[in-house]
Amino acid sequence: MRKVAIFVFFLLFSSIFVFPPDKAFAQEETEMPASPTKVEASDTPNDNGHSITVKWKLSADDGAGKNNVVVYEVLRSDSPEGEFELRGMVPAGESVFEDQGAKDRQSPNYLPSHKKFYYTVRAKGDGIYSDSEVSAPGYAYGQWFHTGKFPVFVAVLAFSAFALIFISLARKGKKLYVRPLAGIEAVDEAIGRATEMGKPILYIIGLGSADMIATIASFTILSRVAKKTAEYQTPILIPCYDAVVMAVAQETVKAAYLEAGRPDIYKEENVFFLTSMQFAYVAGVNGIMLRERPATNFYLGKFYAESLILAETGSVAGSIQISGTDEIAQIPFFVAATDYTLIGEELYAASAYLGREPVLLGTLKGQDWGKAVVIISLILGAIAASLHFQFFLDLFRVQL
Amino acid sequence: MGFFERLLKIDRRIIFTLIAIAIAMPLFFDVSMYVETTSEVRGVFTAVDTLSAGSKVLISFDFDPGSMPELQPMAESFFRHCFSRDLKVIVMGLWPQGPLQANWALDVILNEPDIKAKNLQYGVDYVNLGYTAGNEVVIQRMGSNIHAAFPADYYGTPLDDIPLMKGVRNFDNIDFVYNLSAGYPGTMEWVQFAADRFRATLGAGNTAVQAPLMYPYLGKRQLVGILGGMKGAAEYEVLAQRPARGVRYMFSQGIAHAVVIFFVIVGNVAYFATRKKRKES
Amino acid sequence: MHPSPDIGIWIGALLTLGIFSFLYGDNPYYKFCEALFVGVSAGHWFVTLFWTVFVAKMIRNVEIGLNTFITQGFSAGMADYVHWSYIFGGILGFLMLLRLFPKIGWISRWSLAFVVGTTSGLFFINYLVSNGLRQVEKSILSLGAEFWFGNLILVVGTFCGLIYFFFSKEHKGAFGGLARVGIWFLMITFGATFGYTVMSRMSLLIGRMDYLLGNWLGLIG
Amino acid sequence: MRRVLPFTIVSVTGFFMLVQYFIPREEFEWIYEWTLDWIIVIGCFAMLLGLYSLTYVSVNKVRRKTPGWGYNLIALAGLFFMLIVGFVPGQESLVRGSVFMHLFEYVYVPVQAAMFSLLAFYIASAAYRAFRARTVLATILLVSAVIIMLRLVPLGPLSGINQWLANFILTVPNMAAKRAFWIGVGLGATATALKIMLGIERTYMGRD
Repeated sequence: MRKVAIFVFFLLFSSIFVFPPDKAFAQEETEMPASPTKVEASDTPNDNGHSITVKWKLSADDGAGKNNVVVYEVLRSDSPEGEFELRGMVPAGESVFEDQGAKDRQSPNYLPSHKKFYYTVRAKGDGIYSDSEVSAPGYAYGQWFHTGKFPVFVAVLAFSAFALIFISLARKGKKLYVRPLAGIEAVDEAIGRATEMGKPILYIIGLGSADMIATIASFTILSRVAKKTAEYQTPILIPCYDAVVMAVAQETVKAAYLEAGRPDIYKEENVFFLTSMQFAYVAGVNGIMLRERPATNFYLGKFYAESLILAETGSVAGSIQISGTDEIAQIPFFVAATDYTLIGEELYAASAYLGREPVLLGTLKGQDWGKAVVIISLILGAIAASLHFQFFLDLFRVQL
Repeated sequence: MGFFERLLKIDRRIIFTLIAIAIAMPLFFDVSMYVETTSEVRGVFTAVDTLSAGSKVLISFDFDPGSMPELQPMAESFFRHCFSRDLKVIVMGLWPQGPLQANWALDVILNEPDIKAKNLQYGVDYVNLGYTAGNEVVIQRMGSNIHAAFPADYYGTPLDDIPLMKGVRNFDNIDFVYNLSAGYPGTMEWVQFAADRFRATLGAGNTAVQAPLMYPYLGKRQLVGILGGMKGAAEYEVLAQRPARGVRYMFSQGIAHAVVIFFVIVGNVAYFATRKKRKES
Repeated sequence: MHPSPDIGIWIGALLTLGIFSFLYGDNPYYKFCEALFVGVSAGHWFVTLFWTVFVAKMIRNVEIGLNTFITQGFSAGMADYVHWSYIFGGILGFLMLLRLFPKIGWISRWSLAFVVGTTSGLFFINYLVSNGLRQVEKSILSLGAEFWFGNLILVVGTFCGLIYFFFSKEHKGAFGGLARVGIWFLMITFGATFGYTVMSRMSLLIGRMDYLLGNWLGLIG
Repeated sequence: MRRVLPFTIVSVTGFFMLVQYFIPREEFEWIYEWTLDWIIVIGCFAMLLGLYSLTYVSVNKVRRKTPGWGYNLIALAGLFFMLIVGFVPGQESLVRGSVFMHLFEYVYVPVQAAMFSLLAFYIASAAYRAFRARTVLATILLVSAVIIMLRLVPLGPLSGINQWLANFILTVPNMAAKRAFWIGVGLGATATALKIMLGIERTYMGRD
């Protein structure tokens, strides 16, 4: 009984707000648009717990009847009788509004999660409006799993499963076939040429940082090349663009010389930091090429606009050049000006092919199976799309 | 040695001099070449042309001085177009030198007679938010709250004291986003976060090298249009009926490209003519 | 011919000519400009990174965290971990510097591990989603639609391209044929990129010529 | 301690960043933003490392008077002048009009632009010397490049056909091959990232 009394009192009380005296009586009963109904406030799914979604049934006068609803205003308050604050507007015809709050405690728009909020929706014409009842309390909370990202979850599991299966197969000694790569077969021959001519080898790891995938693939190939130069006692020059890459290169080469049983002829100053400016670096490398005249140049890793100058100057100096990058904008110059080019994924495969380690071969096979799945879904997708099977297409739809 | 052998053995410096002349000579002639406009450039132009006065436009300078000859004419013609249509311009940069280059472009446009007459106020008609490190994370944070991503503008004044930024909380309050990009972070990140995730209307201007990479993003609510290299800049100027540096450079580009194609043909003819001899030796 | 009065433009022009002299051959004028550029650029990068990242990100956040400690006492300070936690970034960064001292250089591996670990986790998702899933989503095209011819070539091109990048099967017979078609498609793309790049490089040179002939010597425009 | 801890850090941070993608909760979002900011801060210290190595190499060369030491001196002078002008006036050095910015505008910008425009000369010489129709593949690359380049050359009636052809190349075969390339690179990069997280790929850490 007490609840009803409060409710009635509230209705009277809020009506004063809703119908300010001077306007209330002048406005006829008929002009006022019908108020929206069934207002519900619930947590916005798949979010960090600072946003509440408000839904309601359109006012009877929206698109029909008096049809004088222009906009819906959503108001929020901490308690049913409390003071309502405008949170946002939505044009007529729409019945959903997301009350987005900030997660930062200091920000003025902070919306704490797990706190109960009450909403009312105001159907508004020009100057006249009517409010819905106050909704049941709703509160925001963070979800533990983003359902929109399910396709990615499946892809991650499938991809990791492929890789792990093939790695364990490789570890059990199963013979895994990888097709020969033209660029890689030329590595030994190119190093041999440098030894005959008694000239150094120039190895450029590219402009990428130590954690970039192309740079890491380049490290693996460098370790194999350095082992070869240790055996043939040919000097190897590695001017570096990034301090961390320099440090890692020094250790890779030192370890390779150790493995080849020639730690004595390893010279730390051959792996040096030149500059971290793209074009100062390329000018410096050009100077080295023209002065030292290396017999073989390796450009393996992340390259940008300077790739053409390196390849062009290298060909002027008459060296054999083996290049490889995953930067698609630079591959045309490497294809045009160098002798062998590892295109995109071939650079990653080269580390597996060269290393011949079972584990690297295993991941490469896992990748190939991933590609096989992509190829199959490409064909099925084309068929499904032509016959309009929407279900199949949604499998790949990812909500960010 | 036959004519073709000598042709193959041409000293590189002769080629360099030829190219230098091919580029420099056309700059002396004031020829306004016919530049055919493509649909991808019209996409960006109409997106800006249909905005009502006072709507807010965000332009992000994500390139360094090395790409200025291609992207600075785009920036200048974009500013001229926005100010002539009384749009509010918000400038930012995901590359450190971006905001500085924006100021150079603003100096050029704000001193043009018809724009100068409007005596636009900093902080009311245009604002420069400066650079923040963080690449695509900055765009992500702007999606929820621009004031968190850019606490202060290029000159250090807090965003809350800037009138223009008052009503701007995230991409819902921005009518058009334009990104001038020369690499990473650039248009790909703006498509992934601003367009895909926060539904912003996005147009882009790219260097000629990057432009073909962005074609797959045209349409499908990702990119309304794209300007590629100097040709894109010239097309935008022609659409705005204000030919400027873009068009003047296009004549020089035309000659330079003709010379390069000529080199390709001559190089191959000489190569094939001498192939038989090389096989014998 | 009215050369520009601005000393800055003169310096820029003389340095530009110095770099262009490299085309003639490696010479002292070029080496001077290269050396000056190496020093100035390294200095510029370090100062810019210092102010825009080190101070703006770490020092400012730690400062805010500290004064919550001072003004609102210990418990409020701890609650404001959002800000003072940036000190960990600084500590990891400092550890990176220990690489300079051979004896305790191995500690720097912790910060390298942090960087490489975080980026590899990010790369795993970013590449799988934007390069893998998103591209597959866009490659599924209907062959019944009105521009079916374009779609057919698109699907065939992507299909053969993927076959080329297949490593577990020798490129022989029918499989080799498909791979050959794939590399043809790739060569068309590389040709298009080469063509586009010529345009962008020429624009750079035009920009420099405009600077030398226009801004510096005032001969044109 | 030397080898086990770094690789555990790599696996832990790697798997955390992988898992946080699927968990929208607030705590994970905070940690995601912190880790990215910390990496940028670490980048600054790595830059300091590079600067130290550059100074160390240059000072040695100047002291030992190796040939060309004069240029190293100029590089050092340029570096320290920029550091002094960059730090002394505090943060204002980054705002336009300061000596630091003048050096940027009149030394850094022109030289970098000049360096980039060297590429135009090199591309012309590559077009003449390296751009041969030796094989079928090289011919396809050459023909496709020339069609795209012809878009800029005013050919009168011919340019209409060339424009259509170039647009076709750009929107169909170019996109098809790029998708194959991106999917290939995408899977390759994901595999390498997995190898790093599982501790299979260790070369970047080097061996002690």
